Amino acid sequence: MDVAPPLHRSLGLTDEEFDAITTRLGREPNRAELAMFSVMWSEHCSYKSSKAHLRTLPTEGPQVLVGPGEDAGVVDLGDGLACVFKMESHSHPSAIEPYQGAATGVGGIVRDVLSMGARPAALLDPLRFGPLDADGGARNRWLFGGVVAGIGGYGNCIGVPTVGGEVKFAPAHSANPTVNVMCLGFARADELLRGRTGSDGDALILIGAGTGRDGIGGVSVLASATLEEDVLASRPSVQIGDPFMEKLLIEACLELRDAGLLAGLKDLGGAGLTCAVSETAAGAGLGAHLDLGAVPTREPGMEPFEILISESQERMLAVVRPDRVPDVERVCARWGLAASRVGTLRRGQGLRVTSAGNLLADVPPPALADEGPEYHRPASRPDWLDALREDDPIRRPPPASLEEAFLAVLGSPNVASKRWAFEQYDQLVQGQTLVPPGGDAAVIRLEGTLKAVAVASDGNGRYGFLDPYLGGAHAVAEAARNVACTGARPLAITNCLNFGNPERPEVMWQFAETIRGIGDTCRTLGTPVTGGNVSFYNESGGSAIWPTPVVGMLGLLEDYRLRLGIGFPDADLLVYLLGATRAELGGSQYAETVLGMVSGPPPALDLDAEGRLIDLLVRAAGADLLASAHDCSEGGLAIAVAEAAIAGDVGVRIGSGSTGNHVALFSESASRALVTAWPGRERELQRVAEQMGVPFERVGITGGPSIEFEGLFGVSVQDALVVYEGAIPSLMSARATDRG
Amino acid sequence: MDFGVQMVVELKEGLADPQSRAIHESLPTMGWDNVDFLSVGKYFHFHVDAPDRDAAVEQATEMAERFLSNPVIERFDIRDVYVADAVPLETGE
Amino acid sequence: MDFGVQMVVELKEGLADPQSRAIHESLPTMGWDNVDFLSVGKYFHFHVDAPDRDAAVEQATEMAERFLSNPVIERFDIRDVYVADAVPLETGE
Amino acid sequence: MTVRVGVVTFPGSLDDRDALRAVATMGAEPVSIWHGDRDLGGVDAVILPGGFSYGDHLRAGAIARFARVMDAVRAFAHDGGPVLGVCNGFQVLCEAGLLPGALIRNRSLSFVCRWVNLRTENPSGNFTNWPDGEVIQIPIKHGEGQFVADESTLDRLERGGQVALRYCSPSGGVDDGFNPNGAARNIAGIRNQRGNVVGLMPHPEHAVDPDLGPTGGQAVLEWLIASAHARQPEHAVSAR
Ligand SMILES: Nc1ncnc2c1ncn2[C@@H]1O[C@H](COP(=O)(O)OP(=O)(O)O)[C@@H](O)[C@H]1O
Ligand SMILES: [Mg+2]
Repeated sequence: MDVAPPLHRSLGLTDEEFDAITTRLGREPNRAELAMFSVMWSEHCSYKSSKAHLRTLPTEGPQVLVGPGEDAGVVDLGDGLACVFKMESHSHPSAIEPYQGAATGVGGIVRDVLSMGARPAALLDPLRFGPLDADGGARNRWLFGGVVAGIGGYGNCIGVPTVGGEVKFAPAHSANPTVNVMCLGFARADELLRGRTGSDGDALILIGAGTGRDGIGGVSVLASATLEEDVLASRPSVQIGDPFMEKLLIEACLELRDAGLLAGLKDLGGAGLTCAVSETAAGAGLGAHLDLGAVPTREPGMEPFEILISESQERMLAVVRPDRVPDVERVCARWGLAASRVGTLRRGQGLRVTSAGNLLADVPPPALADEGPEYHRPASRPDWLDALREDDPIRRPPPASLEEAFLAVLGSPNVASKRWAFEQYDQLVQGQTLVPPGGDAAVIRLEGTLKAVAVASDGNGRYGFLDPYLGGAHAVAEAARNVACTGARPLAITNCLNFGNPERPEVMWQFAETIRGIGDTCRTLGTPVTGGNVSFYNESGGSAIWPTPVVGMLGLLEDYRLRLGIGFPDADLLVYLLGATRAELGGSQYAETVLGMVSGPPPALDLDAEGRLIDLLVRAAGADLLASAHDCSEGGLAIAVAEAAIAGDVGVRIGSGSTGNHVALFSESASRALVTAWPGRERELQRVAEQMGVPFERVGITGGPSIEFEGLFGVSVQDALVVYEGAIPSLMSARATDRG
Repeated sequence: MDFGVQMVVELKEGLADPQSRAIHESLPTMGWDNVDFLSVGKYFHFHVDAPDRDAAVEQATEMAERFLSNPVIERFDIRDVYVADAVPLETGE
Repeated sequence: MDFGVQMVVELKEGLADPQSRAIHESLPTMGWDNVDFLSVGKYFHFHVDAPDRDAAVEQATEMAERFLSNPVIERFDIRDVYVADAVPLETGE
Repeated sequence: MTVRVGVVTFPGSLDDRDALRAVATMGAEPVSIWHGDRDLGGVDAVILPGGFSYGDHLRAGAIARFARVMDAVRAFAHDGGPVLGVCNGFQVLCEAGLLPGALIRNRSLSFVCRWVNLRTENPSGNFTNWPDGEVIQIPIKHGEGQFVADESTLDRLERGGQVALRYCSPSGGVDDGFNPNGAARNIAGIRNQRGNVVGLMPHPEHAVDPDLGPTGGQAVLEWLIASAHARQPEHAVSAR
């Protein structure tokens, strides 16, 4: 026996998986083959614990051009235009080297979008950290500061604007921050590329950076082992990003696309060449020959298995008709990029890897790419949940001072302005950002048309913790609502599911429930899932992060001139609250900030009501009835009112009618939006709302220097601004400078 | 007593080093085609008030490990520790 | 012959140096309140193929003046020039 | 005759396409120029755009200034041709010695992207088509935008009316509270003595389209285009 069982185990393969490989090959795998299987059958690449659940998600709709399975999903924007988008996690490397971890996360997601043949057009960065001020705050500040700098450092340098994201803080994320990045890009539908294409004889050309030892074992070690004290042992798994090289790759690949030189394009991410080549061959229904001697290496003396699974950044694999190879080389040379013919697609054989003429591996591509294991892991509802949900903050007495409670919630890091982060990002490059970060959703114009897309990311950790089904459902609903508040029609989602160790039944239950919530909501709202990413093992010492589904929603505006902002644009506009407010404080920001509780049942979600609200927003915006719209979510009506006043620098007077107490102010009932109507269009708005069955209430009128809740309290817009804008900068000013 | 410390922090061997590569690769266009290796790092120079030389080295090492470098990707090297009281700050040029 | 060169580039005295200041100022929060001076610069290490030591120094100086430093804001200091053929690349640690 | 404005693309240039688009918006003909070109293709004005040329490794602009096209840019500038360097382009002009001073890391040590108020300066009125004392809005986005020079150079810039833009309050007051990067004397942009070479940290190409925000960049591009226009043969003759 040339491979002893301990080797496969130390590579993260179980005995059963090893046996399955042996059966599939009809012999035991050799060393190189074992390395290939270990990365391709890792959780990260094979989705072995999650795919049974992911399969239940709705993925189809007339707007979906490419669903899950390719490098990124693609949605039809009409008029022959398409949007490619995808979200991914880079939490594990970011926990030990925040700058480079986040930076290389951006690099990876951008290449996913590029590999579909689209020009990357915008980035979003949903982030979760531990609290900035509590014990351990110094490390959390170091992580937050480093991650933001890394996202900016990479995104700013490749000329892709960062237009949105989230930053939320919770103790459950102290040991394990969550760093997700989302990219979207545009292409004409007829110029889209597929990774999984190619014909017999096509050349495989490796473009970009040299292959080094970095990221060896990164996939199987980093993504399937829990972060423990011994983080230093995982050193080589953090990589150094080279955004300059990435920019050249973007331009070169788009030039190759425009010149019609590509039969296919694939990014090299997790599992490196092994993944790119096996997926390309399997997708084309062919075999392939891969010559490791032709791969430019960064260091001398690399072993074959290292070249096979290296995750060196900034590389792409192009599938090219043999007669086009010289043209491809010429374009790459012009951009100063290496282009090496490393292999060929071949009919009727496996993936045959050679080096200096020796056959090192011979594996059927589908065995690597498609036939990974699938687990139905046990799931069970955690027993601690009931007690937690029983303890409903609604039963607590009102706060001593509503004004103080209001200012505390407004200045809580979850609610407060994230300007500290997004000012470190280039939001404007490419010249299409109609609505930059700070609104409900970013709006990006499609150059040369009246169309624009709106995009938002959402996910409420407390809700997911207290009720994972609702956590998933609310993530979709809130993202859709955010998009609709710009006037855009929600089209489809991508997502990133961040969880603890799936081998623990309670984590698996959280995961399954979350997926159920996402699926139900996507079905009702007609927004299919086009792709995403699962990040497990976000836990240390047996304590996991909160179940953290993050949803990236894409919407379409047919005429960007009718887009809405969140700010009150003027005085003397009537303010309406659309949707019904219930007595729901469970899991609210108010309960966390003012009462110090994360408990109770999260707000209910009536999916049909949500759908009606979204339809109303889109219709009212399209008919130019609305002057502004802002969704009501974290912090409730009080915070929505404050944010709209601050954003517009216009005060507001909210009548005492239905906002007379803390519940009305801070309830986080779903499916609500705060809107203003253009003068003279109020009746029409009311008529449409009635007709569409959306409850509404006139709650106030804009104008004056302050935010007045009649009969309760008033705060000047300026004072509110100082609290809202000042919170995070003041916490971060205590930050020790990032290392060096 | 004041001890001067000079320290160099560089990326670990084996990691991609885009900065050094970009600078190295641009040299030939400026007429320097005879440079066969180039690496850029950070240089720290500081003065520590410590009871003795050993204490100064110990603190410098701790500062490097905990703050001035990230051992996940970088290595450091203390190049010099000297009695600073007598030496002017500009050791350069 | 291959000559190794080690060079330090720092901001000129008198120029505000935000990076050095920020690092210096955050040291007390980490418990090091006995550092009374700190400056960060860039460290270059490269190998030049030159006929002799003088030629190596001359080229290194030219590289520093024209490219590796910006004389408007920076000063450089060649710390070491050595015969590199015999010395391994890892001078660190 | 329409003015042809060349925009140089270095490896790592990012706002080159935005500059080309802005030139077209302003009614001139945009012409793309490659860093490896030996000549400027007969353009009437040149923009060195924003971005991270060569990754901004070593120092922003340090490698780009050695690009082949820079010989032609230098000759064009010496000949009086209008040259506008934006952000990274400004950094390249300083590194190339076409403008004095240097741009170092922001005082905050962080990249900053925001709209700022800028006061235009042309105290002597010597620099045709550049307004004096107007407050305009243009966004900045840079990590190394802190303009520095020694005191005598700064004094010389002031005396020669070579400060083109300063960060200011909404009403035009120059004080440190409105200085986003620590720049000496709130300087956001300067010109050479002759006034034909201008370097700015703010991005005028991102402030010409009313859909995207204020249009303070139009004044800058109008200066560039008008300067180019005045040099075209028929005008040059009549100007003499
Ligand atoms: N890390 C970030 N990067 C970019 N933009 C961010 C980031 N965090 C928050 N934002 C922006 O700040 C605004 C408010 O964020 P958030 O409170 O999460 O919005 P909402 O509650 O409407 O989902 C949004 O426009 C969002 O895109
Ligand atoms: Mg919102």
